[in-house]
Amino acid sequence: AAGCGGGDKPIGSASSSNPSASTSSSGGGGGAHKQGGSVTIANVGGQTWPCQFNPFNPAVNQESLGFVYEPLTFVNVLKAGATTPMLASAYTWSPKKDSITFTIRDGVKWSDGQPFTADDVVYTFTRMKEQPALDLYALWTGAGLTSVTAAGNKVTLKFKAAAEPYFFNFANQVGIVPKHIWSTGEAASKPATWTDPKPVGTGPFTVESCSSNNISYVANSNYWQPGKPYLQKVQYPAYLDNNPANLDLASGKAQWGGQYIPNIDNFYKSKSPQNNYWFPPTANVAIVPNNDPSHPVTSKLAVRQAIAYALDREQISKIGESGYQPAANQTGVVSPTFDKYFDKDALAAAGYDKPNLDKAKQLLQSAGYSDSNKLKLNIITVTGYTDWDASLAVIKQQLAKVGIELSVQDLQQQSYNQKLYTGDYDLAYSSQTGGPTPYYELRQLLYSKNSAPIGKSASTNYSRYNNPEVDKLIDQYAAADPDTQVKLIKQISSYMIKDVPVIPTTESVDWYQYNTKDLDGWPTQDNPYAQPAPYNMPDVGQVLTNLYSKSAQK
Amino acid sequence: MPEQLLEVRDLTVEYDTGSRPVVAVDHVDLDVHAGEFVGVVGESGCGKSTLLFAIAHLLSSPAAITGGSVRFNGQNLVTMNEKKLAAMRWRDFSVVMQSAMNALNPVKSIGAQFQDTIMAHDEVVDDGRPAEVLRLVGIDPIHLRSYPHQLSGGMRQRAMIAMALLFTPDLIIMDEPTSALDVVAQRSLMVQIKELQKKLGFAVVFVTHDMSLVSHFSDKLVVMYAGQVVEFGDTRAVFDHPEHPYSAGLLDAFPSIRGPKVPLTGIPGAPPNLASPPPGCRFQPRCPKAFEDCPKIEPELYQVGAVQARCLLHAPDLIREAQ
Amino acid sequence: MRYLIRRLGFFVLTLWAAMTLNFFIPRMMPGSPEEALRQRLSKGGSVVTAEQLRTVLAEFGFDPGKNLMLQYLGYLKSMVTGHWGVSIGSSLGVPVTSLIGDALPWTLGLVGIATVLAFVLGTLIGTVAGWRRGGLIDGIVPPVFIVTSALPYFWVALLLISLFAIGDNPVLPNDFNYDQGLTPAFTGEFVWSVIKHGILPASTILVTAVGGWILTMRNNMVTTLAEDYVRMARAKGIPGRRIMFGYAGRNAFLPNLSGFAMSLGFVISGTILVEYVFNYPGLGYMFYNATVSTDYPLLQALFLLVTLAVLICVLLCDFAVFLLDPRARTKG
Amino acid sequence: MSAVVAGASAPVTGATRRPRGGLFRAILRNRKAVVGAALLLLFILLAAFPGLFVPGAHHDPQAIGDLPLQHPSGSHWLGTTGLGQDVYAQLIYSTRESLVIAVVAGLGATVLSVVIGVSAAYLGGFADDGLSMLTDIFLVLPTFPLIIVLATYAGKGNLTVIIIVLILTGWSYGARQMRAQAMSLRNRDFLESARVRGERRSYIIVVEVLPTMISLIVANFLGAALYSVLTAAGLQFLGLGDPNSLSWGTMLYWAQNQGALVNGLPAWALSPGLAVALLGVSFALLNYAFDEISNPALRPVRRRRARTAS
Amino acid sequence: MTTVDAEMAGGTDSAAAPLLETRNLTRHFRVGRGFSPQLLHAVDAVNFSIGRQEIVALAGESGSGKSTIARLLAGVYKPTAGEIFYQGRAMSTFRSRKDQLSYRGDVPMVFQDPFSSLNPAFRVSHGVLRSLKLHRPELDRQQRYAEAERVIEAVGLTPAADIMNRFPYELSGGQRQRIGFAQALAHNPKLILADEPVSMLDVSIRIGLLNLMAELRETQGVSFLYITHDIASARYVADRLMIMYAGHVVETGPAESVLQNPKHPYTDLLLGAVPDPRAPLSTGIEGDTGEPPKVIDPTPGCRFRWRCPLAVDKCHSVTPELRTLGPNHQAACHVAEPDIGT
Ligand SMILES: Nc1ncnc2c1ncn2[C@@H]1O[C@H](COP(=O)(O)OP(=O)(O)OP(=O)(O)O)[C@@H](O)[C@H]1O
Ligand SMILES: Nc1ncnc2c1ncn2[C@@H]1O[C@H](COP(=O)(O)OP(=O)(O)OP(=O)(O)O)[C@@H](O)[C@H]1O
Ligand SMILES: [Mg+2]
Ligand SMILES: [Mg+2]
Repeated sequence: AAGCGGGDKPIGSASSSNPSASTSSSGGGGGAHKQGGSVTIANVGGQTWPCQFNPFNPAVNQESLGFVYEPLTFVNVLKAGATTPMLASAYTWSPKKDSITFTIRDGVKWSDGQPFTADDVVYTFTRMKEQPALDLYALWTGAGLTSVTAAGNKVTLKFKAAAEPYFFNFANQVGIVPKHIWSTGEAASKPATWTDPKPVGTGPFTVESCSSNNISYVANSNYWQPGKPYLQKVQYPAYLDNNPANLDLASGKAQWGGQYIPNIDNFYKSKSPQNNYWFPPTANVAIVPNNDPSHPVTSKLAVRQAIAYALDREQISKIGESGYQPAANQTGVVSPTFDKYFDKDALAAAGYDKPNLDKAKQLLQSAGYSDSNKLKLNIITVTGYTDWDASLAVIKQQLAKVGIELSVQDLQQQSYNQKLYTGDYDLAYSSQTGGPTPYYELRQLLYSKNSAPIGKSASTNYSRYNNPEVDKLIDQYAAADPDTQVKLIKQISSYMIKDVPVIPTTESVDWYQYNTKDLDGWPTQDNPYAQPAPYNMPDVGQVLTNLYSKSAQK
Repeated sequence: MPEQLLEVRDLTVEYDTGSRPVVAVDHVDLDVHAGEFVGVVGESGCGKSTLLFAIAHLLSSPAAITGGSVRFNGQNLVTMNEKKLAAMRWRDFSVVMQSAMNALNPVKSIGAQFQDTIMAHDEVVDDGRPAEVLRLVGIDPIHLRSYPHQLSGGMRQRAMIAMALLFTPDLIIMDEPTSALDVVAQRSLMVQIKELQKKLGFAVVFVTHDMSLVSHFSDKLVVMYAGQVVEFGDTRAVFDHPEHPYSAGLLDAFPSIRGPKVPLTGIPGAPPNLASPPPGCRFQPRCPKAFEDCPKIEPELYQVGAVQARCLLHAPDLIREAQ
Repeated sequence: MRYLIRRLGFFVLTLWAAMTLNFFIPRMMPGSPEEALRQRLSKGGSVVTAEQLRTVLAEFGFDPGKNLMLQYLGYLKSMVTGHWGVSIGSSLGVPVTSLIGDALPWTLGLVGIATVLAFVLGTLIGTVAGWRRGGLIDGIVPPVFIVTSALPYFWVALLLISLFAIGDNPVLPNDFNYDQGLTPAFTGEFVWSVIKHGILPASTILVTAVGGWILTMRNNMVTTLAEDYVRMARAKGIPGRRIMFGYAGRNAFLPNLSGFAMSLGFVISGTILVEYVFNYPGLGYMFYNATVSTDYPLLQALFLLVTLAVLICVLLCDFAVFLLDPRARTKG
Repeated sequence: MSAVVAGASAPVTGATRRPRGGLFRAILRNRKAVVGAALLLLFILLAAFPGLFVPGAHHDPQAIGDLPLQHPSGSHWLGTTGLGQDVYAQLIYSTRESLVIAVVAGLGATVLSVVIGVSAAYLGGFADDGLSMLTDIFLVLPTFPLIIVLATYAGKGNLTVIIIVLILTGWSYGARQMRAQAMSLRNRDFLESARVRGERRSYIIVVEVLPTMISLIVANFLGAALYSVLTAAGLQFLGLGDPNSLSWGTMLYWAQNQGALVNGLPAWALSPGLAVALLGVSFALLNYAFDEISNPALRPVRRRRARTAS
Repeated sequence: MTTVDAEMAGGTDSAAAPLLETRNLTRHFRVGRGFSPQLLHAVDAVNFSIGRQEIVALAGESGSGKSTIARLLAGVYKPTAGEIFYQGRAMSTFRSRKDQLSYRGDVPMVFQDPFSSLNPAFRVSHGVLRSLKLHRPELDRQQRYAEAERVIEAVGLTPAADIMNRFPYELSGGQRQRIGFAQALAHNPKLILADEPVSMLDVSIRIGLLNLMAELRETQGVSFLYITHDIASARYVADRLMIMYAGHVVETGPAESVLQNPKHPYTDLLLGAVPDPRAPLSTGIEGDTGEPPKVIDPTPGCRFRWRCPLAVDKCHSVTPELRTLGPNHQAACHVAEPDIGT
């Protein structure tokens, strides 16, 4: 696996003041491009556009964050959290990492021409305190934010405790909104429900028109990055279903896709040499066993181990996911994206690097199962996730070989969630959202505070794994220095091997297709400057400022 | 001799039943002169209604005329096209159906049904004509605005007859117009028809299976059996001297309210299945006078005095050993 | 008159009962709006807790903690007053009225026209087939349409797509209501685009729905033609066409009309699949979406709308029969 | 329906019409009925013995193969799925579930229609009003959304749930017809006659009334079965069934989700739908044929010229 | 119920009582719905009796209540008022299944409409066989079949074995009517309520059935209530004739006496309307419209008064009662003269 690691700076290191510096190698031509051209995005939203752009509305912020609203700092998940300054040209952590000071960029203007100031930043964060509904990432409640203050062009966020893990949220995922708009009218009185139909932001684009079928963005002429964006228009049609979106991508009608396309080489790639795809992995798809003692079978270590040993993850990847999602490994560290944290040797030492059916059978025997007393297990999954269904069909076959009878229960999203969250299952097929380092996913999976008693809704630790030692390691991470952080993650992942709390099967990827006929500057495996799928926010903004039209260069 | 109005020759009608066709009217001949009242009797299912519909060319599948002609005022109705027929219908001959309940369109008022007819013929008729004919049959013209279901059975029958009189046709074909009525009502309706006929001079072909009913009203009588005409002649003549054993049987079978009370006997057996009639004479299996030739030879209509009868007993060229 | 009052009473009572069901059934579904929303979000890379979402939803007017009976009363009130609230599903915060307002014209335009067209066409063809019983049309039409009436909606849709919309030179578009590049306006280009996009879905509905009407109408027609009054009309010399439509057709049509109203619920249901396959942004698709995202306000409004539409249609058809059939008028 | 077949060998007697033989003969003589019955028989055979129709290599239709998304070929008559499963084998093995849904749901809905419809007619008064209203409500409720809700509520789209849902949503139309018919029977003289004869009320309802409605009941069953086939397929196509089960709707769901059509595999995308359609057609044909048999007026006729050579 | 009735119900000498007797038998129907219910007086205060081995013919205008009387006697309708006595016992006291069953066995009914009185789902033998099973439990299956065949043959349906196995739709109206008749014959009845049992028969077959009725009376002592429009046939078989008009019995007496010497103007009208090929046309009724009177919420007075040529003032205010005007001959008319010499 190439293209990762290298000279990228992890979170916390001093940052460059030139936003385009880290991407200067991108886009082939290097440096500036002429403006012109447009891109059409094909990404199934499964709904028609409501034409709302409120960045605090979790249902619609995908259409505004990155396009219109920008964060303080961009954090690149694909480069282990490398940062790119955006509205903050720099930031510094206090030594104890419980306070951070952003330097607000000069010369930025809102798309309505008003100047952007530190006041806007403070306003944005303060509103989140006053209106809890705006505080999507629970910064004031969960992360321990205590104050936001401005001094000149500096804005300081103070926390109760070390808060580095939340940097990704508050610096990267919160879009800054203009105080002069948001402090009047409905935006002020009901900021959470305000529709924000004509959003004013600092981002590269503004909304030109919106209908239920299509959002059309135009370049923001006031954009603070000189010469950018190169593209003058973005079309974002509302696709309701995969097939039409896929067809449009294959035909080149849409150039930027975030789609799962079955048989993609044949259906998409072969249609044109300019059709490309890249699926960078960011998190795990896993069999989540219920570790709670109330589930006597799956809380048995030997059973979990047997499953882990029995799986041929390469096959699952190849057949179930058509090879698009790479095989995962039992450490829970996504490779190659986070290879830096990946302890390959530990994996091999435990024998999890390849399937081991004998070991699996032996474990099952030790747990008291045999041909006459077969281990029968139920796994829940979500109706409509056909690749999961396919993977499970493969897994079912694999487990059958060691004498485990797996029956797959496809549930409607709602029922699935309910069962998963409340722990009403034996096995669940599930995936989590990653973060800029494996820490984020591992914390979600293993931290006992993210769990809940059976019957209560757990936030992310659905397996109900509870190990004080792991909790301690996770707690240490926030205040640790980068090298220690790497060590901590390796330590945490060793428990994945030891306790097998969850059993990763494949790595979930960003579905990403791009067409280079007229457009270039795409994120690629060699230049992973942002998560490439258009549904990633605010990464979409990074891509949009790097894309340029080849025909416009002539 | 009054002029010949209707001349039916060799008329044959078949019902297509999928397997063997049912010959419901079998080579029937019939003559009607202007102003004449011809009664057609015969037991149920012998093809009376079918004959009427064939004459008026109103059959629809699965029935079809498979032979013969119907000459009305010299024109053959069988080969005439729908358009010409439509023009003649009702103006030259009209039909009163078996049950008035079903023959009147339930969703149109009586008046509207009159108007329909008038419009279909772009005949210049008086606006008052519907009211006039209704009055003729003894119905208050306010019923022009009524719907069929608002009238009693007798009134509906009368309304039908009024409708048939609309253009004063030459011939009115009536299919058991009184079968739904009780005797008193039936009687008064018959008397009315007879009076109108006298007044307006149209001819009537009147179907019933009630022998006694026609006895008082009809001039000529046609007795049908199993799709065939078995006896034809002046009503009085037939009643006085039935020449066909079936007619005789019929006349013997009903009691009278006057005169001496005599024990009566019916005709044993049941009418034949028209899809596979018995060989030879169709009445032969039930006939008290049958002899050995009867199952062998199909009788024709033979002239016997004033009447015609389809019985081998009257066949001129047959040596009748039976006698 | 009493008949009409009875009908109206029935209307109100049924509507109320259906509305009550409409309220409770969605609430018996597992999951909740906040979980639905949370699921959607994970794709975009944010981790938002369920509690946080509850706060957000409360802001949008959905309070799951409220007593169910109070919710019900509030619901009845809001349904009657037309304050249908805002979506709490995938279109979080959008007023339900505007969501429906956007989708309704398309559904009415496509599904409505296609359904009515199917009914009218079917009735006409059925009339002719029944009239010319045993003729060429009657020989071909019923068997063919027995087959088409048994075809699954979505399969016909797929077939049409594979015939006309897939391949190197698709003849017709297979999705959406108009080209995404266009802005709705009354221009030739836009109208043409709308028509082009409507052809396949409309044909789907037409092909599958018309058969049933043809067959029932034909059978009604045949039965009616056997009635004496039709023969009577012929005897009166009334021209064939007038008998066909004015006598037989009209009377055969009456039961069909009631049947149309009664089956409207089924028709609307079927169109969900059509809209789903063709990505047609109408009410059907919205219904599906609202269901999977537990969007109570939207679901309730849609349920109400459909129930009301069917009920009103039944009522109208009843009145039509009432007007057309004097027997019905005196019956009650 | 196997009785239909048994009747095929019954001797066709002449003049005297033996009613049972008559019904079979009527079915045999009706081309629609013959085609419908033959189709249904074929499906019954497929459902009962799928193994007979599938080459040995594909006896596990769910077996994952190495060659996904193959075009039809000698070894895979209808190609393979995205998981390399044999489409033809899946198609054949799916018959059972689809047929079971059709028959069981059809029967269930019919029973419910009869019970509710006939009780409404017989009980009269308030019971009638209540039951009629219930029927109307179910008739008026938008079916498909209701099904989606119910299927979602039931949690998992397994067979039982789908069948229950289909029964719940499919009975109302029939119940209305049943009620109307039972109402019209209520004052028929033959029921009075049975009472005058001295029969008990229960006997009259069960033995005298229900058999007279048999043609409506059969027609209803066929209609309900058709509805069930189509609706179940629609549900499964939307993913509301159990994607791991073998049924035509599920096959379509997979085909749709794995882009069978857009990948140029129409055999995979269309054949299950065709199977649904054919099963539906067989029910529809039988239904219309049944109409024709019970109402001779509807039978097709030949048009004859007014004058044929005689 | 009056005390007298109670005594009667308690059981008088059943041999002395007529086979069947009605007292003040009345049946009203509610017509019109909702807030304006109206009463249709189908049968009003009718008294008559049927003796053993007697054939009583009941004739009258369509809608005059003939079928209603038959249905009342058969227990299809419950009387609005009045009582029916069977062999001296009041019918309302037949509560037990045994009583009910024995009455039903003794008094079967032939329904007027043969098209609706046979269950289309069963072979035509169904009714006959069920009757036998219910009322002659001593027979085994084979005997029942034999017996059924016998009665079906008795009504002139041959070959019985074939006819029995047909379905109603395979029979003509006349054949069905005879099946209905056969059903009534099946179980040795005492009184057959025959509601127009021959209306759809051809004259030739009709006479056969009439002869059968006469024979049954002679050989098995069966009584009949013979409802008909066909006065001539009534004369042919009946001992006694009853004429109904608008829910009232207007005349009753020995058949011959009523026919030869009608007392009531309606009887007169009726007889005059009967077509008879052997008699000349009678006159005098041409002006009659033949419309039946309305019996919905009637006012007192003779119900024939509007059509009556002899009506006097009294007819408009007083409902006439049956008066004896000749031997066994009664009529309900204010104007009618008694027989001279009585
Ligand atoms: N649609 C049909 N298919 C086959 N046979 C038929 C059909 N309609 C009538 N028939 C047969 O044609 C014959 C004549 O019937 P038609 O109606 O003319 O008799 P009818 O003399 O008018 O009897 P009725 O006195 O009962 O009215 C009958 O034997 C009948 O069975
Ligand atoms: N169930 C009923 N409900 C309401 N009215 C009825 C009912 N049965 C009979 N009638 C009415 O009672 C009156 C007498 O009817 P009934 O049937 O006894 O007459 P009928 O003398 O038998 O006539 P027909 O000679 O036509 O058979 C009629 O006006 C009829 O409409
Ligand atoms: Mg006739
Ligand atoms: Mg009667």
